This record gives sequence, structure tokens and C-alpha cells, in this order.
Amino acid sequence: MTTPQNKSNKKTSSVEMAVLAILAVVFLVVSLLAQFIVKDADGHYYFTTGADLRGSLGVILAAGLTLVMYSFLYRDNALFKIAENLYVGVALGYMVITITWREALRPEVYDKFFNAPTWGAFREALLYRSVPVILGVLLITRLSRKHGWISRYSYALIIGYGAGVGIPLTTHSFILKQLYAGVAPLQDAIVGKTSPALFSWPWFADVAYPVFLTALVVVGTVAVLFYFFYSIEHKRTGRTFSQVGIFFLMVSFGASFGYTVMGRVSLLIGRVQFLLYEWLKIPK
Amino acid sequence: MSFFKRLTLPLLIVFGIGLLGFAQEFVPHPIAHDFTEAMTTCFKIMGGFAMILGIYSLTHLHVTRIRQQGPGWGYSMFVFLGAGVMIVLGVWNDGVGPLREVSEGKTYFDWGYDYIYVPCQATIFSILAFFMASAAFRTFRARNVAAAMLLIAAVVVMFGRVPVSETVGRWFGTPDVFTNATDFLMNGPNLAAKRGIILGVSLGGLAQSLRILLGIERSYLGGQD
Amino acid sequence: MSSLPLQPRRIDLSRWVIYGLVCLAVLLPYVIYVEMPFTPSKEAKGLYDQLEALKKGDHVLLAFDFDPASQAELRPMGRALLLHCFRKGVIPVVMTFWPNGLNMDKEIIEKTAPEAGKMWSREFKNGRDYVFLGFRPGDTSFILLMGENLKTAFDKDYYQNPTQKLPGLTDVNTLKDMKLVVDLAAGATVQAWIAWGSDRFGFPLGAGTTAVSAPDMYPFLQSRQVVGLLGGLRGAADYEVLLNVNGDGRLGMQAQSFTHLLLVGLILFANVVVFIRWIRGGKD
Amino acid sequence: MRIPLHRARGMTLAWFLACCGVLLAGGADASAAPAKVHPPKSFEVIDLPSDDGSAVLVVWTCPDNDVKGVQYAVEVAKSEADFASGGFKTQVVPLSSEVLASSKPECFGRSVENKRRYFAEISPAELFPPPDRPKLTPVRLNELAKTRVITAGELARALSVLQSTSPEAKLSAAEKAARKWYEDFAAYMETKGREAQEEQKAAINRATYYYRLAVLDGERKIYVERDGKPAIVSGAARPNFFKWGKLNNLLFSLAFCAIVFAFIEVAKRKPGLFIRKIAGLDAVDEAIGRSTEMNRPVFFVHGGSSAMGDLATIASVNILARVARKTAEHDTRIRVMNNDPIVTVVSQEVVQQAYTMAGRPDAYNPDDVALVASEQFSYVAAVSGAMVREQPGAIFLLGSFFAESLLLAETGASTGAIQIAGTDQYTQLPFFITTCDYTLIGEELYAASAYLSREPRQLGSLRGQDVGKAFLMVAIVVIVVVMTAAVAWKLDFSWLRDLLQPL
Repeated sequence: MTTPQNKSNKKTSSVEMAVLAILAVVFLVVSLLAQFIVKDADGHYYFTTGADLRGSLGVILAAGLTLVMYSFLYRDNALFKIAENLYVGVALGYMVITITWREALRPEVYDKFFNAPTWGAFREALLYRSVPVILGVLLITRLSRKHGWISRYSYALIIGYGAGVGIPLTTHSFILKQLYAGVAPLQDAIVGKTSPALFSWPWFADVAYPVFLTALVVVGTVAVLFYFFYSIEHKRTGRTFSQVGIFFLMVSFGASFGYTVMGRVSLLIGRVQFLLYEWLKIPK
Repeated sequence: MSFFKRLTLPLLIVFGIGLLGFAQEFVPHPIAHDFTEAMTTCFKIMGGFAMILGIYSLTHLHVTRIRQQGPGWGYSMFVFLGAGVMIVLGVWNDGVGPLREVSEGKTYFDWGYDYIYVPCQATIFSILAFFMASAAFRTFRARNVAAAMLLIAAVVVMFGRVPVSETVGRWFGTPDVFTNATDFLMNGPNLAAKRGIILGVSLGGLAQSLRILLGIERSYLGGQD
Repeated sequence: MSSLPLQPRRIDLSRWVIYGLVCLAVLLPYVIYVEMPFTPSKEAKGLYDQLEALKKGDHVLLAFDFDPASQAELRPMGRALLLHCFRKGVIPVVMTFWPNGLNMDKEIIEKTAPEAGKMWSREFKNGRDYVFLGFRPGDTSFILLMGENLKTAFDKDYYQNPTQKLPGLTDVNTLKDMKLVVDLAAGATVQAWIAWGSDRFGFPLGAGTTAVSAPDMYPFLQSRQVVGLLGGLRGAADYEVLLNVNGDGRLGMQAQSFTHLLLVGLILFANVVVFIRWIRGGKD
Repeated sequence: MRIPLHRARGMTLAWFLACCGVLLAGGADASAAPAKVHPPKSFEVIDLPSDDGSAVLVVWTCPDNDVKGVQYAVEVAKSEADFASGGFKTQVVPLSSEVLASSKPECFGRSVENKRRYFAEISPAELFPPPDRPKLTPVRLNELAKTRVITAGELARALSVLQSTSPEAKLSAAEKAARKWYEDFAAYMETKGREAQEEQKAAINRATYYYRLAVLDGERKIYVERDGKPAIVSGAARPNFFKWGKLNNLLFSLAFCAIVFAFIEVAKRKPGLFIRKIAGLDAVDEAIGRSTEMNRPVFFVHGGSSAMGDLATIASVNILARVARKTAEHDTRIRVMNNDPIVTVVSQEVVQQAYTMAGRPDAYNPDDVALVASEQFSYVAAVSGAMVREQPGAIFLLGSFFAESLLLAETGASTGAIQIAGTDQYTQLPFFITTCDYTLIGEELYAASAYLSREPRQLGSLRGQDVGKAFLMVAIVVIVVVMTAAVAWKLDFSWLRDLLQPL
């Protein structure tokens, strides 16, 4: 039994250290060759830092981090943990600087109060914006154990409004619209199509199949709803029907499964493309 | 003061503002538009402060770990290293000065984002491709009829959604047979089940909203009164 | 779920072999090129047609609601959609609800605009031919604000230019003035755009999602709450084919095919082996 | 639920009939003869219902059956005298299905007459627009200063920027800053101007206007007449207070809320409200029993993104209470793992309480309920490591999971433990179903929690939701069957479906 994790508590062995050192050297050599050695028109190779040294070094760092991340496949290790925590930290720093200040506080607070273009604009800000700003500051009191109760007023506003608006919007978009689309007469599937001879191939393709599909969706929707129906015991017919519901659910989970696999493979392809095209500079 | 500390007033606000929000969806009068604009502008401004809260909860966890020196606390130092470097780069801002615009080109701050954050985050979920392959062989089993249906559907979709299915189909003279099979699964059973789930989950959401409005659900307000 | 009839026994094949096979499947197409033509899906065609029907000078809102974790899937979509807008002379207006992707979104736009300029030998100017609004907090209720008044929602764009003065936004006051909104979502933002946006303000909504959430979109496709869907990297590749440009989506399709073949093979092989053992009444 | 299956045969028949119907319905495309046009007898001007007061509707019933290519003209004037003096505006309305009253059920309802009635939506502010926004010239700036919209200092600053003509490259830093300021200033004034203009438009829309209606015969206008003269009707738009198209939404929302609320109240009084058994819950006892027999610990793993406010986390804590109670009774070790500090504290309380209730408070070890890691993959590594080391007999994976689900479930399966999983993250369910022995699918997790905790809030809303589901199921089956039959027999039952149409 070897899973990537079951060795996680062992100390790194000297063999592993040696392999790691070799890999690091190989990585550096390959990086330098790929990023800085250029072939000129005469077929000679020469060394250049290129126009964008900062970018080249960045690509090397990014490639290194990518490979370190993949070392998790071997086992959970210190390098991986460092990279994982580093990226959480970088995200944090990025949020602190760009987002909170540049995209939220500056445009909504600083620009309106301290950088107001006219005296009138400032007065307006004072009138209409000071209450939201105060409510926003109150949100932060949640961090304090003693004064946390003050933040309730801000939360009450946000959550209350969200819940209130949410009821009609959910009913509209996710219940009535879905229901309306789901209760079309079966014939709607073939509106505007000519009717070919019965039981001919085009009949199956253009008439029977769409109608069958529509009917299937109706049955499936009801069966799935019934599977999630808890007020009666599922016996005999009910049991059969809820089994039908399970089958629909399973096929849909299967579809999700296939798509999820597809998504993860795409992410891997994305990284491989990065390594090939940007790190190793293989022409597309 | 103790009256304000109680939950009574916040719950009344929840109910009142919720009712107004509910009504606003049914009222076409300009007053309703003005109300919506005022409320949403208010939330936009408050959202900026809420982000500070989010940052705090991220740091808090790691601060606690370092302070208590629990297992692997050393790694939490790297969180602050990363954050510190980014903040310094952001404040230095390529010499232009803190928080000012750099009009052209990439700054070192962008560099940190592009070459540390992006590769790490983009890689971490791609690792799962390997684990999926391994699990595909070792653990994804048709344990019962239901799981068997799941796996069959998965295999059809996985095959039908890549170009190779058309190539293989062409060998048999019907290039779109696998695509059609996938389309059937997606637009038939998948659609039905997803619609059932949407309807069910939406009813749950409505019930949850109602519980919030009526003050039956109040955990989000924090504290036990 | 009923009790299990067969306790699966594990078949031991070193995970290293499997990892190696995955590596091989992903890398092989970059070594040996295999031609694999494919027809774009109906869902992608739906979105393409919607955008193709727009006139020069119309506005399209592109919401880039993803972060680097799913850039492999959604970035090619973003690029393809931008290219399509540029080709049609439609003005793309880009914004995001995911602050962590903001810098990346900026890069996508700033790389694609000159690329499109080269392709169609025109200059695409920021603020006139495309607009990047950036990020604002407020989550779903922010969509309501954009529907009431877009220029209150974003009084300045990402580059700190007042939106009131942007030539690219002259006739735009609310979301209703958008001829199409496309949400590229790594999370559940499409649902938010449906309920709080398109159903309420009545603009057509297209979706580009990661493969993981693509199957969830089908009920909305059928009810026409979503006019078109790009699902995962395949969706991006479909769009590139429709647009007749090259991109990471199409480049990745061979690798995607091989890896899927491998995974399908592994699942089938392992299950058949277990099944045969079970039929033989093995000691499982 | 036998009825829909039973009716299947009838539906097949109906569907065949429908196919024939489609076949017959084609081909009836009468060629349009150039008919002589007649004006309608009268017309009316009404406020556009369910809007914010920005338009009126001019409505008339078309006298001719064939309206192909016919155009109408609506003339709008500020006073009756303006018609004589020519100070009126004309809006031409080509008749099409888009201006048919039946295309706007939210305004006209769904009566049969609407298939003959036409309307023109007139927004007076578009015909009589307010004056253009004044440009920011020195004159205008002076005006603004006089009306105290801007201060004297701002006036001077703006004028200096307007009058400076030096090119961008030669500007001093102060001048550049001034230009930047002026840009913001101009944008602000623009916003103000727009707001003022919107107000003017609203005022224009709400004033009373006079209308005439004519049918166009080539160049000639044939007016709708009253007493031998072109009829003049007045009307004004006004803002309304209810969107009638959303009546079904309002009724559904209110009814559903009332039902949920009622059942919560019922559940408070009668905690024995019936909920069917959830199959996965029987397995809980079985799994713990097996762990005890094999003398192995039980693992309870919270989702990697569980936060205490989530429904899924609340549900999994409720299930944890039951699991801990059983392990306490069986004297089996339980380990609870998670990565959220608040969930840790709550779990500790729950487990401790369970041990106390089982009469063995001394057997509770707080270290067994631990926060094992913070980041997603570190969490995976830590939990998987523990699984492999300690070889648990049963593993519970409950809560809100993301990508970690696959890795945790796979490692768990490799240890040979009985695995019971449950999450409301539908994208992760496939992995649980293929690797775990029992899976609580989505809402089943909440139902299981309600079943165990018997809490009135959960029980009541679950029952309320069931009523909602029953309504939806019945509505789908009945409407599809009735509509399909109706189309097959050429009856008009579309109103039944239209009741549900969200507008």
C-alpha cells in the first residue's frame, strides 16, 4: 500500500535529498538554457538576457513552483507546504493592497470624501454616504468579543435585504421559469417540423426522439422530486418510482463525473502548455 | 444600552428591510427603484469593509497557529512572508509611491501575482488529474446498479466530449454517434435530474430565507443574545 | 442506496505507472501531431450566433468571474469572446466579481486587444473600443445596482477614468443597454446572473463555465434562461473553431482526447476485471 | 404515484393524434390581397399598467381581418389647438404580432379579444425630448457659480483649465493635476446633468397629452372620427404600484412561506412529525458496530470548506452527536477532524455532551477532536496520513466538500473501512458514490439531520418543502397531460400553463 500520504511522517532520507539536489540542478540548467540561450540567424547559439529579464526570471520561478506543487504526487513534503502557504500569503497581500484599497475603499470612500471634485459633491457624499460608511465600519466590530454585538445591525441589513429580495427572485427564476419550461405539451418538441412517414428513419429522428426526450425529462423531474420527498415511506410503487429517481440522479452524476474529469485534465493541460511554451520555449 | 445589545432590534430590522426588499420586486413605482439603488449602493460601500473582515479571518488562523506553535506552525510563517513581500512591493509600487497609479507596463507587484500566485493556484487543482487516473483504476467501482449507471454515463460523456470520438466514429461511418449519445444524456436524464435538484434546492432556499426573515434562524447574527 | 453486492478487491498496479501513463498521454500530442477534426457543439453555436447577430457599436458585457485556478479552461474562452467582439466591432465591457482574478483579467484584455489589432489591422483603443470596469464589492445585490444605474455602480473604470466620459460607454446607462451578457464562471455566478440579472432586466445571457459546472447549465439552456454555453476547454475549442482562430483550446484537444482514452480504459479495465472475478465467485 | 404511468397509453395516443394535427395545420397561407383600409371605430388612451409612469398605450380594435402591411399613425400634441397649428408629433406603427395586445399579457390579460386589439406604446419624452444638456462653457460655469452649484474657487480653477491651451507634454505638475481634477469635475457635472434630465423626462411623461389615431393609406391619413371630425383623446402616464405580471409569483411565495411557517409551528407542538427513514442512517449503527468488533477507531471528517453557518455543517454536527453517542456506548474511540476553528469548538462540545449522556464523561478525550490543518491540501494530507496510520473501521465524510472529497474518499477506501459520506455539494457527489458504501445525496443530509435531531425548525421546514414538492410534482404531471391531450384534440388549454408563466 503506497499512497502519497502514508510516508508523510517519515523523515526525508538522504537518498531523497540527493535526488532532490540533482533535480534542482537539472531544473536550473534547463531553465537557463531555455530562457537565455538564443539561436541567431547563422545557426550560432549565444547567451542573452533578452529584453525582459524580469519576465524570464519570473517564468523560471513559476516553473519551479509548478514542479514543486507536483511533488505532492510523490508525497506531502516540506517544499510543497512552503509553496502552498506562500501562495496563500501572496493572495492575502494582493487582496490587502489592490482589492481592498484600489477597488473598494478608494473609489467608494476616499474619492468621494477626500477627493471630491466640488464642494457640492462633498456635501452630497456626507448626506448619502456617511451612513453606509459607518455601517461598514460597524461590520469590523465583529472581530471584537466585547463590541461584536454592534456589527449585528450591519448584518441585519445585509442578510435581511438578501433574504427579502431572494424570495421573489428565486421563485421567478428557479421555480416558475423552470416549471414553465418543464410543463410544455409534448407536441412542442416537434412544432415547426414536417411529419415524415410513420416509423421511417426521419420519423424516429425528428418526431419520435424529441417527443420521447421531452417525456423523459418530465418523468425524470417528477421522479427526482419524489426521491427527495420525505413525508411518506417509500413502499411498493413509491419505492419503484424513487428508484427511477435514483437512476436519473445517477446518470446526471455520471455526466458531472465525466465533466469533472474533463475539467481536471484541462487544468493539467494548461500547466503542461505553460511548461512547454513559456518555460521551455517550444514553438507552438 | 442593554436594549441595543439584545437581538430584538436587529431582528426587527431584518424583518422590516426584508419585507421592503420583497415588496420592491413587485412595485414598479420609481420609489422602488430609488430604494433599490440606495440599498445596493449602500451594500457596495459596506462590501469594501466586509473584505477587511475576510482578510482578517485568513490571517487569524495562521496567527493562532504560530502563537500556539501547533504542528507545522513554521509553514504559516510563509503566509506572512508572501503577504509581506506583496505588501512591500505594492507600497513601493516601482518607485512611483504607495497606492498611486503606474500607468504602463508591469510592476513588481504584478510580477508577484503573475509568477507566484497564478502558477501555484493553477497547478494545485491540476494535480487532481493524476489522482483521478489513479482512483479510476483503483476505487471507482460499480458497487451496485446505481454506481454502475453512474460509471457508464461517465464513460460515455468522457468519450463523447473529446474530438477522438468523432475520429473513431468516422471509422464506422457515423462520426457523430458518440456526440449524439452524450447529447442525449445531457439533454435527457441529466437535464431532468438537474431540474429536479434545482426545484428542490430552491424550495429549501425559500424556506431558509423565510426562517431568516421571521427570526427563526439567527445564527448569522452571532452570540446567544 | 442499497447495500453493496460486491466488495471490490483492489488491483495493484503501482500508481507510478498510472502517473507515468497520464504524463505520456498529455505530452504525446505535443510530440506527435495527430489531426482530429471536430464539429462544434450546438450549445457553443448558440452563443456564437447570438454574438454574431449583433451590430457594430453594440455593447456586450463580459463578466470574468474566475481566478487563476480555472484559467486553463476559462482564459481561452475569454480570449475567443474578446476576439469575436473585436472582429464584429462590438464593444466588450469587462468586469469581474472575483477579485483574485482581477490582475489576470487585465492581462487577458491587454494581450488580446493588440493581438486582434494585428489580425484585422485596426487599432483597438481602451475606453473607446473596449472597456475594463474592474471589480466592485457587493456580490449579487451589485447586479441590481448595475441594472438600475451602471454608472453609479462603476463611476470609474479600472484605469481610473470616469465612466461618464468614456466614449465606449456613451449610450449605456443600465444593464438593459447591453445586447448580450456572457458570464465566464468558475463558481455559481451564472445562477446569480440569471436570477438577479437577466430574468429581472431582460437581456440575453450566455454562459461559459468550467467543465465541473457545465452539466448544471442544461435546465437553463432548455428554459432559454441561458442562450448559449461553453463548457470547459472543449467549449473554448468549439468557439475557436467557430471563430476560425487558433488558441489554447484547440491546441489542448488532442491531449484531452488521449488522456480521456486512458482514463476510460482504466475504469473499464478495472471494473471488468472485478466483475469477472465476481462472476467466477472469487474470494472477494 | 401510479396515475401518470397508467395514463401513459393515453398519452401515446394523444401524441400520435398531435402528429397528424401538425401535418394538417401546414399549408394554410392565404395570399394577401390589397384590401381597402378602414379606420377603427374608436380608440382609447390608457396608462401603461405595471410600469414606472414612463409611457401610455394607445389601444384600438382592428376592423379588418387582414392587416398585412397596414400602418397606423399616432399623433401626439401638447394641446388640442396644436393639431390645427401643426405642432404635433407622429409615431408610425406598422401592425405586426409584436403590437398585438395578446403579446403583452402582463398589461392586457389573456382575453380572446386581444387577438384583434393592437396597441402603440407612446413615451411622450421621446417625442418631446427635454433640452440637451448644456456644455461646460465659461458662460455655463458662470451660471453654475451664480446659482451656487459650484463655489467661486471651483469656478476659477475650472476656467483656468478651460482657457489653458498648452499641449500635454509641456504642462507643469500642478497643471496636470488641475486637468486631472477637471476631468473628475466634468464627469461629476455630467452625472448631475443626466440626473436633472431624467427628472425632466419623468415630468414630461406624466403631463397630459392629446392623441389622434389614423390609418395610413399610402400617403393619405384616414382618421378615427367622432362626430365627423378626427377624434381627440387625452391621456397621461402615471407610475403604478403593482406589477400584475408577477401576481403568480407573489401568490406562490406567500402561500409557500405560509405553509412552511405553519409547519414549523406544528412541529414545535408535535415533535413526532413523520419523516421517512433515511437509508444511510441505518448504516451508521452498522458501521460503528463493525468498528467495535474489529477494535478500530471511527473517523468523523468534516468537509474542507465547512463553516459553522452552513446548513451542511449544522447537519453534520447533528449527525456527529448521534455517532458520538453510539461510539460512547460501544466504547469505541472516535476521532473528529476539521479545518475550521469554530467547527472544532462546536464539535468538541457535541462529543463531550454525547459522552456525558452515555454516562461515560471520563472516556471523552478532547485531543481526539482536533483542527488538523488549515489549507485544503494540507488538510487532505493530514487526514489521509491519519487514516493510513490508524486504519479506522468506519469513516464518516460529512459536510461541505470540494476537491478534497476525491482524495479523502480514495484513501479511505484503500484502508478497507466502511465509508459513509454526505454533502450538499452536488459536483462532489459522484466521487463519493463510486468510492463510499453509503452516500447521503444533497438534501438527504439535511433530512437525516432533522430525523435525528427532531428540531422543530428543521422538521417543520422539511415538511413545508415537501408540500411545495408535492405541488410541483402534481402541477408538472397534470399540466403536461392536460396540455398534451388538449393540443391533440385541438382544445385551448394554454391558459393552464400560462398561469405559471413568470413575466
